[in-house]
Amino acid sequence: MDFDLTEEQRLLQDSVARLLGDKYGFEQRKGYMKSPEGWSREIWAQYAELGLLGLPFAEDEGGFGGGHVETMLVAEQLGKAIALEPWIPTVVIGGGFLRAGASAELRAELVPQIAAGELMLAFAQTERQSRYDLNDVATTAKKDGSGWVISGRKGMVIHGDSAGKLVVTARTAGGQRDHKGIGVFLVDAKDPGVTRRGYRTVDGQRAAEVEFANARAEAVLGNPEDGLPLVDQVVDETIVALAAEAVGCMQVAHDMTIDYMKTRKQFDRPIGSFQALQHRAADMLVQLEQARSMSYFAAMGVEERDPAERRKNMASVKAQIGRSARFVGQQSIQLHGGIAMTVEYACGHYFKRLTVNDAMFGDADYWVRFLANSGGLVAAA
Amino acid sequence: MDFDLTEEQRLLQDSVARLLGDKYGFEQRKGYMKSPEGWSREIWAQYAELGLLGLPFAEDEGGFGGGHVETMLVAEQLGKAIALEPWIPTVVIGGGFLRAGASAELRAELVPQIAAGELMLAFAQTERQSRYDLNDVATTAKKDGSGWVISGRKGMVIHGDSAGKLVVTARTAGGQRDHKGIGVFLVDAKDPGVTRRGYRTVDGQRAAEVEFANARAEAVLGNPEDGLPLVDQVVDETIVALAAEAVGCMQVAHDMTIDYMKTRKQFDRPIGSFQALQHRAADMLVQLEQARSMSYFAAMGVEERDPAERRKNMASVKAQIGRSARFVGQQSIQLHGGIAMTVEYACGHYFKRLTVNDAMFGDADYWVRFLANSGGLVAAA
Amino acid sequence: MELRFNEAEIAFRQEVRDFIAKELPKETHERMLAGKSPTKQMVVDWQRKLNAKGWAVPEWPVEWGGPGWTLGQRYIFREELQQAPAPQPLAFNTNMCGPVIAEFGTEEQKKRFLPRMANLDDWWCQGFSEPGAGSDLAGLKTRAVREGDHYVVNGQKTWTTLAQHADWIFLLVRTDPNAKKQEGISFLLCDMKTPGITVRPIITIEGGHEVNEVFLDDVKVPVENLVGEENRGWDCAKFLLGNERFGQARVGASRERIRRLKRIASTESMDGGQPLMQDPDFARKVTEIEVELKALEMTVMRVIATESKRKDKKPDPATSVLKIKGTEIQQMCSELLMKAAGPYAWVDGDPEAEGSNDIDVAPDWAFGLAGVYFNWRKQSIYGGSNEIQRNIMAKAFLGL
Amino acid sequence: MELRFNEAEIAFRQEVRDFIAKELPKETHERMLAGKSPTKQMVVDWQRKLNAKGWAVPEWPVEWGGPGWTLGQRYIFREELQQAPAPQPLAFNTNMCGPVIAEFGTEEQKKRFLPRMANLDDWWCQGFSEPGAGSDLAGLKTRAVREGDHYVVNGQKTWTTLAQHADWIFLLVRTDPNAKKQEGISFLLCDMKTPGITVRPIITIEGGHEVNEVFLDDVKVPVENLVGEENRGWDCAKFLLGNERFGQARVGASRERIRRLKRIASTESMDGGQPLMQDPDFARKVTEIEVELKALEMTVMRVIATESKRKDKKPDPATSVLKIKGTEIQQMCSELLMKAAGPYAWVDGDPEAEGSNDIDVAPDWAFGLAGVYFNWRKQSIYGGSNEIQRNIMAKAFLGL
Repeated sequence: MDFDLTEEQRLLQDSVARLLGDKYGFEQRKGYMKSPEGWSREIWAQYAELGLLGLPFAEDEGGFGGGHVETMLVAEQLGKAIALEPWIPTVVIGGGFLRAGASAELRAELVPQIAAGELMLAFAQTERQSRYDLNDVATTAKKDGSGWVISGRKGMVIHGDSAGKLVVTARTAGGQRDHKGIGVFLVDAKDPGVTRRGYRTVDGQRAAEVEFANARAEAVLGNPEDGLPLVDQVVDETIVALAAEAVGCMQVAHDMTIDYMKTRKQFDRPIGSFQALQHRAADMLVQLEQARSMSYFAAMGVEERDPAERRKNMASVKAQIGRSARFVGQQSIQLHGGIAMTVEYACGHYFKRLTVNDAMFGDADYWVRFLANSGGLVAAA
Repeated sequence: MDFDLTEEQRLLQDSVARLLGDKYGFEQRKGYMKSPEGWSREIWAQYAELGLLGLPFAEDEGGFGGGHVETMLVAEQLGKAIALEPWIPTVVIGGGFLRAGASAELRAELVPQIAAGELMLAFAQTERQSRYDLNDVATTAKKDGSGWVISGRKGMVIHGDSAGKLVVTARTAGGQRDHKGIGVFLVDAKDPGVTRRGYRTVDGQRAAEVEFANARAEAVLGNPEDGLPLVDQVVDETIVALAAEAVGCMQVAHDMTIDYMKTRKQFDRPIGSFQALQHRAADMLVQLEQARSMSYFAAMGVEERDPAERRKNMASVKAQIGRSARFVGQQSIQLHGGIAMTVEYACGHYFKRLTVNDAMFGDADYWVRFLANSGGLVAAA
Repeated sequence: MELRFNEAEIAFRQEVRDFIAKELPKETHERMLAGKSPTKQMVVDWQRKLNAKGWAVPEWPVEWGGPGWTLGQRYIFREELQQAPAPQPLAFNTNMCGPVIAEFGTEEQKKRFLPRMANLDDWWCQGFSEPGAGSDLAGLKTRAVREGDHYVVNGQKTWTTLAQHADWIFLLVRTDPNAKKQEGISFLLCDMKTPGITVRPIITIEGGHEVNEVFLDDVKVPVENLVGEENRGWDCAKFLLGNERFGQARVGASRERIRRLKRIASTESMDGGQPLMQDPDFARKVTEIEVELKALEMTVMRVIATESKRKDKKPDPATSVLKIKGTEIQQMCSELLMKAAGPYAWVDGDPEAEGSNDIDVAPDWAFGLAGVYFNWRKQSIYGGSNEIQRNIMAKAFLGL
Repeated sequence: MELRFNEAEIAFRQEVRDFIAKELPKETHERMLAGKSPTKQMVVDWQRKLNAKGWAVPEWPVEWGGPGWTLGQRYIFREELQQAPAPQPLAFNTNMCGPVIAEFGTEEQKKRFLPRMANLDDWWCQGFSEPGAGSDLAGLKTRAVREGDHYVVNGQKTWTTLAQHADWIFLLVRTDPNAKKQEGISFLLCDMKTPGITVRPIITIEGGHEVNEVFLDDVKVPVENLVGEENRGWDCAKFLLGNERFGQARVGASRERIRRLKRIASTESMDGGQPLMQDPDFARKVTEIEVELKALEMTVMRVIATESKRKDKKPDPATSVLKIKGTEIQQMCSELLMKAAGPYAWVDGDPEAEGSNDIDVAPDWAFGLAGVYFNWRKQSIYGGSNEIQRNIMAKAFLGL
């Protein structure tokens, strides 16, 4: 048990922190958000330079060879900056599918493009009716010669508007909510069968509605008749990144709140001198520390071999992170008072990201219920 | 809408308050608890004198003609003293069954005895497996000539050891958890088929385990084939008393806490000057006021004609009272610190009664779940 | 002790309900049913209808147009508007400034302002908070210096709700900088068209424009627009804030939202293909809110009953409960509505703006619900933050 | 960054587990499995077995019998004892007074006291709290006046856990009444058989006798029993309390209780004839505790990892988290156990006392569970109340 970083990990963390410190101040971020794509190509190129875009791929495939700890370290820094770029969809989710579901040939083709910042990916999974259930897939994939064509509508495809290729879940067999019969496909976003409408999400990210009308799949990722285990695995890996992002957000929201409490005066004293507010700040710290612990646990628990156990681990991570995010987010606003309610003040943006972060792939309530139905973490016997 | 008491109600309230103020100090209460029966016959006689024992019965039957508001007023005062006498089992529960389920002849016989303090009743309902489900009845009642004989075991019969007669639920037909086929019977406690073992409960009340071995029923209360609606009605009426008792307990626990905060010094100042503790005390007051409101609502909502709506009303009362009782009880201990952990200090005894009060006939969680399953209080349409 | 509304009150409730059903424009009703605020014009039109009926200013003395209702009737009236839902009479006019003028104003001020206020001929806004004076309102710094028959006002107000619509503003200003904090403050009425007033929008985190900064730069306010005595404005403010707190329970509004929430969660298909109300945790949360709301409703009744009989102006201990619980319930409603919408709550855009859901990502009922949740965090901050309410309870009622 | 135990640690855990399985007397194990405290004799017997094995005093220097374990090993050892469950080495001897003597004592004191402490030849108790000095421990008033080669001690200690078993007591006393609060305090060791000591039981609300008042009336303590310097006893106290807080997470103990809770709630038939774990609200509450416990476990690991590398004695910010969350989790476990028992939790009687469930009302597993819940409210009060922990966090770590 050792929470120290290796020299390499520290270098990675520091380099990301330095880049974001220089280039991702709150005002700079506003500029990126206002740009047509809603994020910064320039920063993306610098991510590429730092190796962040090839992070999880094997070195001999053009990647950086990073593991879950590295994902965690980067995601936490990105969370501190509430970064807007499609790093999680491209590198963590897309990268996860490529690593676990793509042929070596496909990876040889795509990984260098991703690592160089030329190709963005997005995960077209949510449907209007599906909410957080990964098995609820109405979009269809039909055999067409040696390949597959996809039809259906996907929504809330995070960064779906800038992605060059889309990872799409589609039903190859069975009923809408069957666990079997789901395939994962790679579709070129420029395919004539693909129509996209992009928009912004409340936390400043981009997303798209994507219609597939007999869009041709470029590749199958994993087993087209039984792809849900692959989806589960990648989502579990993504939870490592989401947890770390949330910890980064919470850390900054907490720090900003403490700083504000030291400077803001009411009744002729800093509001930080009021004990009731001090105790609230302490409770925020408790929640933050518990969340940080679970972010570490995420990086460890995702390596569990048994998929059912792994999922229970990640359910517990989502549960704690979500609970902590809600408390820290809400209280950071409350302790600031009105100022944090304005769009010009950074704190509210952390709160918004934390709110969406909790709900990504299911909120804390969803995962507590899942965990309860799965027998929990502690065996009765 | 008028929360003022009538002159008569004020007299009633004041007379109970005066009696308990004189005779039910914490030290006096200890004495009563140590007596063999665990409560005071002398006080019981004074209850009779004040009319408390005939409270809910019609005046022409020897009662006081009180309604639910009167029940509430008395129960709140008894709660303030954490009184030990079998008032709720005898007058509210037993009385409720007599009013709604007994023949005029039976009432003519029993009400004067109850009102005079000569007869105590107890409700033999809980069974080892039944927990809070009123329909879970394994005890049987079998026809025997023109009457019924009861066999089975009842537990946690509050004040079952001093009761002269027992109101017993027993199954006349159907399976153990069927809603139909439950009868309510009056059994003399001295019947040779009745064996009782008395003990004390954690909140200082008495209770008994009662075995029925072909015990003869003196009377049937209500419909022996379908007595559950009667049981539901009486339990709902009892919730009026339990809610008020809890409010009385909370009021005293809160007052004691505030007083203690004003006098106890740590770090050279009264602990009541610490803002974090002040806010906790304020939160206790919020909970107390919300509970008091629901105690009033209980007296109103129990008169709803539709039994399903009435039960939803009472479910909401139990839910709020239980939540408030938990918070006020726990925090009254916490704000006192160690002193309230000792058996010599009154506050802990209020906490204990509040804990049991919450769980009587189902705790807040039980009733929230019931209410949720029943569609809640607000119609969607 | 009579714990039910009497027959007259029940009849009154029906009368209000019938009036709303008959007179409330369909467009206004539908917009509000969908969870959006009414437009300025909708508010104005409706208030004029209420005024024609004699119902626009329930809190005012009869001689100035008040209907002479009991507190119970006032409560019923508000509750029915909230749960219809229908717009309420504009609070700045009818609950805040109007009662202050009626209580502290000169006869001339009453004649000049009250009828136009009641008919919403003038839209008023509130100039209280300042960047440095939030919870500590009495710490305000905006200065008013008397020069002849004018006060010259300089300073900055903030969180000024709907100042963009306003014709007039009522201001707390410091007229004696040497007096103790709460002394030396005065209450002024100021035409928003006066030179030197600049209104700058504050965009809140969900993207909406509801509040503003108001800059006052050598703004000349005629001395006749002073309400009450110079340096005694804090009395007006306390009187006004007392009225405000009373209305913060908003039981009817929460009931309307719970109804909407349950409608959505009972019909929309959710996780596992079931309606969300089948999810035991969600159903539990909704139920807990319903219970708290029922308790709050009874607490409001108690406050009304107590206040009706009280001679002094001292508020009931329960009024702070109304603010704390009322806002907690409303915030929880907004959170549960957001949760019901799932990912579709995340589409960015001011739900109040026209055409904002044109992208057609989310169903209309879900659009903007995260924004509403964000926006409603303000409820535990403004109107005397919930922490300030706890201070009040601890000090004023518990004597700590 | 290596987020797992290494192979040596895993092997060590197995070694501890095997030792417990082989050596822990069946009677002791069964009593603890049923949720009861081990008797004095059980604690003594077990500690002597541990001592024979060299495991009785994990926190002590090797030269005084410590096994030389890493912090990780110490954690594993405690966790295995807690979750077995098995008695822990008596905290007063091994975690509190022993380390203080080892750190601050004279060579003679070490020789005289430590071996007997390790073997539990003497049972120690803690004389810190006083009626007027709870959260504000430094406000203690018990006086020690030096007279020749003795201190004469007068005063009263309270909340003295298991003083009824004790042979010795370690005391904080005021030796300089004129010094500032935290100065002028000394740390004394005192034989409980010394004339002038009276132990009076404090019965706690559930009826148990675990704590006591200790009256000190002209009690003569030889000067050689002063630990450290006169008037520098606060250093000893701080050192000791730092050690105490570290152990308050009690992850293994909570895990054992959750296991018991789930066993009960999965097998006992409850409302609706189903096991309680089928009740969605109950299952949710249990699950939430499991999640918090997992997070706490990781937080403990982090603290251990940080502390292992730190040179200074300053505690990690996370140590207050351990106290707050650790006690919250334990209290919630006790509440859920009580809830699981339903009405059968209400039978009065000290569950620790022999024959207390003879009435046979409740099943054995349920008897006394309300009492345990009541008793465990103390956890957020003692050892530095959770409010004091928040003060520490706000001041020491957040700089507020």
